[in-house]
Amino acid sequence: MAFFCDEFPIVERSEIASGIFSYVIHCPSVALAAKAGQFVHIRAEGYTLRRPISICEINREKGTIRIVFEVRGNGTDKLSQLEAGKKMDMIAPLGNGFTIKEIPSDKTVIVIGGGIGVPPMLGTAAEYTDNKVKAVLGFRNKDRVILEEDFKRVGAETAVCTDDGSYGEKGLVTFPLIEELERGKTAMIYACGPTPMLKAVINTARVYNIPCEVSLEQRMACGVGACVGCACNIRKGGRDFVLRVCKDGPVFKAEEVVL
Amino acid sequence: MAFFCDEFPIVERSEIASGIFSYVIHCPSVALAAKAGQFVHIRAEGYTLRRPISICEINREKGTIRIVFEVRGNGTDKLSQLEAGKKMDMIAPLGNGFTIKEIPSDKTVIVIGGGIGVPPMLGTAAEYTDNKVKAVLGFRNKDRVILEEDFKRVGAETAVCTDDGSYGEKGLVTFPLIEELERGKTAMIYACGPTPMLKAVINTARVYNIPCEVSLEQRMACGVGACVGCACNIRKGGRDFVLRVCKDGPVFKAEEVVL
Amino acid sequence: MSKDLSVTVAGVRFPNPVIAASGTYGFGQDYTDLYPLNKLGGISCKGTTLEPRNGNPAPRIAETPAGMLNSVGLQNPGIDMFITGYLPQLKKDGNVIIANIAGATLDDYKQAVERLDSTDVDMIELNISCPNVKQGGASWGVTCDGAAAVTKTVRAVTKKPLMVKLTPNVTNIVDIAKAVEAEGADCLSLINTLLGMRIDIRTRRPILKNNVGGFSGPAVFPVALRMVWQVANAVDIDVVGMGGITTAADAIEMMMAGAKAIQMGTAIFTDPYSPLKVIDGLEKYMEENDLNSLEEIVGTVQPW
Amino acid sequence: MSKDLSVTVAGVRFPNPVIAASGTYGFGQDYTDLYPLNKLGGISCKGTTLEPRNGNPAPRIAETPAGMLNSVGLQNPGIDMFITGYLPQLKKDGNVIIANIAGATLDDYKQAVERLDSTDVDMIELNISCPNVKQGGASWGVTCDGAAAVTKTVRAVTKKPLMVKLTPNVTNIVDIAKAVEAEGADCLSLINTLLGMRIDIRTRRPILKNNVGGFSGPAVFPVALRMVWQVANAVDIDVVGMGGITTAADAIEMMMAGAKAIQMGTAIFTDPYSPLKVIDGLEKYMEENDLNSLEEIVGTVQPW
Repeated sequence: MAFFCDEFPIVERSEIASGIFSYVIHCPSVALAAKAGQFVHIRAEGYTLRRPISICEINREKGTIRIVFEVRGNGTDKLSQLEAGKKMDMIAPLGNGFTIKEIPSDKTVIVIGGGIGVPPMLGTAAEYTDNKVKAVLGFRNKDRVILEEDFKRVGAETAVCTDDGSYGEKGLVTFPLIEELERGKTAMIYACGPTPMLKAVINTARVYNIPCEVSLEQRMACGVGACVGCACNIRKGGRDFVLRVCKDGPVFKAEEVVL
Repeated sequence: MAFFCDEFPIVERSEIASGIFSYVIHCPSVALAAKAGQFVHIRAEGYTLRRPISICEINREKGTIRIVFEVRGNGTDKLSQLEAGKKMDMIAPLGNGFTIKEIPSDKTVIVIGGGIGVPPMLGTAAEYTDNKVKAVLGFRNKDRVILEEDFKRVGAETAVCTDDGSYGEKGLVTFPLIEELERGKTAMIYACGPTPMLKAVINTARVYNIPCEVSLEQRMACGVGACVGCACNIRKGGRDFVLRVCKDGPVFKAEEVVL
Repeated sequence: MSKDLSVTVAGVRFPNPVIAASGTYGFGQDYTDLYPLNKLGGISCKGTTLEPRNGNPAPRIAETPAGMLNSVGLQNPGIDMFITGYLPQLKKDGNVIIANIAGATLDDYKQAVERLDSTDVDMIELNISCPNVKQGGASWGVTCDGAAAVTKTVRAVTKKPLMVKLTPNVTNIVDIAKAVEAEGADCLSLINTLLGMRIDIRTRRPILKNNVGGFSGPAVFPVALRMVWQVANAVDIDVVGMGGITTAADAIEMMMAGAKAIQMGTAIFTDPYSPLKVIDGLEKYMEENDLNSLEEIVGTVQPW
Repeated sequence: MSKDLSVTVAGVRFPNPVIAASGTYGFGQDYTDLYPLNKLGGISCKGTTLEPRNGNPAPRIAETPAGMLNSVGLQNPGIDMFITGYLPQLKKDGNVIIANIAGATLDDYKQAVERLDSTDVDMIELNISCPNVKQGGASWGVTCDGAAAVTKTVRAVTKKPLMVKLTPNVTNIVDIAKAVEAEGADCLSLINTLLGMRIDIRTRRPILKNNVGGFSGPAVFPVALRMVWQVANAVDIDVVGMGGITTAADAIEMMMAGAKAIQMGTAIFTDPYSPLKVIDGLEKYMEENDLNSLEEIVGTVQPW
């Protein structure tokens, strides 16, 4: 669970959709320690607060990680201007990550991503081999679709939905999710995305009684648990807790999350 | 007396001494309007206040100006990182500039610069042709000597002094100044440099009764006269005035300056 | 300009809500090489006193992270010179012309405002909070009694729309605002500068010759926004917001917090065109959000 | 480390003058992957109350130019858990351990401090100025009477070195400082956060669920420096300076203004190594200026 804070060289930068950037960063120590679902906390020059960005892929042999983020404001805009060869100042890896399980050979897991919640699901999908993963990815429209080929590359059977039907299925990720759950082969659900999507996934998982983990987002300061800024409400054993998204999460058991 | 505010392309950048940078900027409108002794007010990304930098040379044919500045803090450091091809955000030209006079053919003018006060004297020297200019340049030591060849290029007979004698004459600029004044051929003195040097020059000019103009420095905000931040004390006709270095100056008549 | 950006503050119509803040735009002559004064909704002129003043010794300027300090200290040519030397040109060149008046004594304020009352100045802003002059107003602005006394004195001698500028260097700005409102102020402007300091560690001297100075710039924006929100919710008169506004988004935040118009100052030093960029940004925002008037967003922030 | 960077505050020796500020360093466990706690001169622990508290709802964090807002609101495990669950490890890992105590009532403060008095905590910092909790201290810290009452109450029940943390959100911080000194505080720390706000113009809602929050970071440094200078010149007890300190130069400015030690907070979020960089910078400064003790520069700024 160790983390590092350093400047790591950028190996590759590309804009994979308008305003959405993919970076590959050479950081062997981080890659070795990282788990799917963890995040990195990046310093943007001129800004007080770092930007938490989930890890998209981990390549331990090459000693690299990949992150994918959307430009949402001046800070992420600044980050997106960093070119290959420059360095990225990161605290990483942070948070707990998804629980990867041994599952029976006839079972599968479902990874669900919505919008910019899609990237961390790629690394999660990659943890399972032998076509054990069904991926359901939701986007606003065709222009926002990212990483579909990457999910196929890691062996995930991938369904894409868009809100407006301009690509893949029209509608919410819950439709393909339910379709898949009805087949009765699902051992586990993993999800990351906007709150309404998470709520729908959590409810669906409850109905089908399938273990589910979700990754939460919250405005964050330190990223390491010190400032207690990124609070979330968690209910365990009938008791309410205020926990830290950065250190106690960002991944929580679906049944414990109070959204 | 018009000024402009725009981003102008950098044609050339070089470090002419350790931490001292020379930039040539393509800005025809500014070059056309500019006079020796005026300054430009440059925005440094991430900083609230612009940095006032005196104009070193003006090339109206090429539509360029040259500036030379020393890195003194984070803001000038940021400026010095701007590479050729990038743009410089300037308000320019600002201030009044030196008074260039018609002088008899047997007379000369003396330009005196100290340290980072040397650059504006180059443009001033260049206003006089036919070997009419004697330049006296003072620096801390050999490593800080700048622009000596440039003064010779524009036809100035150039004497260099260093505080420690590591280059040129050892000692203050007032020694060569007095030497030259003793020859009785001086029509005008121009000076820019640290306050102790200016005081010495002003006193010397008074003793020899030679017209003298000096360029002042002060911490500045707007640069155009609006904020009245860069005050200096001026005595005219027995009355005291608080004037603005940026708009009423930076050049003042030596006899009116209260340092 | 397809949209009407005008707002009305204390009965005075501003063609757009962007006003140059007092002390940052002189008397409106210094930026005319870049654009005409009438691009701005209004100008609050350099703080003016009954008699001319030379201000504080230099250095008067220091930089801070995302901000700056100034200790100019009310250098100004005096009210008579303002009226005869500057006001005619201002009226010709600009839109709403606001005189900013400071004083040491109640009588100073009274006399200066009396002289303005018969001019065609559009509005009077009372500076009761200049941090840089011992008796230049700060002592009035930090207590309810002091702020009320100046307002009352001035109210008695003018029918001009009266804007009182509040200092943020107080425990409870709402109380001061209410005291000023009760004495007949037509509107409030806030915040004046915070009080700050910087030290030159090489010389072990304060950078400012006045030791301390008024702190402004983007850095102070969150304090300004909070105070405007508090005050706008507590008074019935109009509020003009200022303090670190740099972008159209900042201006919109400030208006949503309750400001009917905004003043810009330090941002102009960084980018002289910033007021025009804010005006353009506001117009774009109106188009995108299908607004007929910017007043539709004033005070619309919904607290949790 | 050839230089001795130690300073003594209220009789307590700090191996170096850099203290992690309350609320930014938890209970000292969160940064140990990067460097051991004992690199810091001390740590002021997360604000602790008599009973555990859940704090305010999220979002609790917003960014501002060169700064940030927080509205954590004293989420903490309570004094008993602090004493049994955290203090032993803190004492083992760290140098000077400072408990930061907040409360709603005088009795809350009294009971919490009583329980601390018999522990081996090195120092107690009284938070009488948390801006985020209605009765979490701010109401005490903004008046001389309130600040004096808390100090007096706590002083009566402990012999531990007592540091009182002052809020900047007051008209006259010097009066508050003197009132606290008169009731037996051993030293003062300042400034706590200013009170700020940000609005999400898309949703027209405050970014913080608490609407307003504590404003910190480099932006506030000039206000902090000014107040430390004013207070240090007005009291006889030691002063610990904080508010936006990011670099060794900032720390030196703060010490020259009168601070015997400094606290760092927001800078740690931007760069977790910043406290170590400040310590290294201070040592380098001592070498370059041939100082035997950093106390040689404390309060040395010479006003104009």
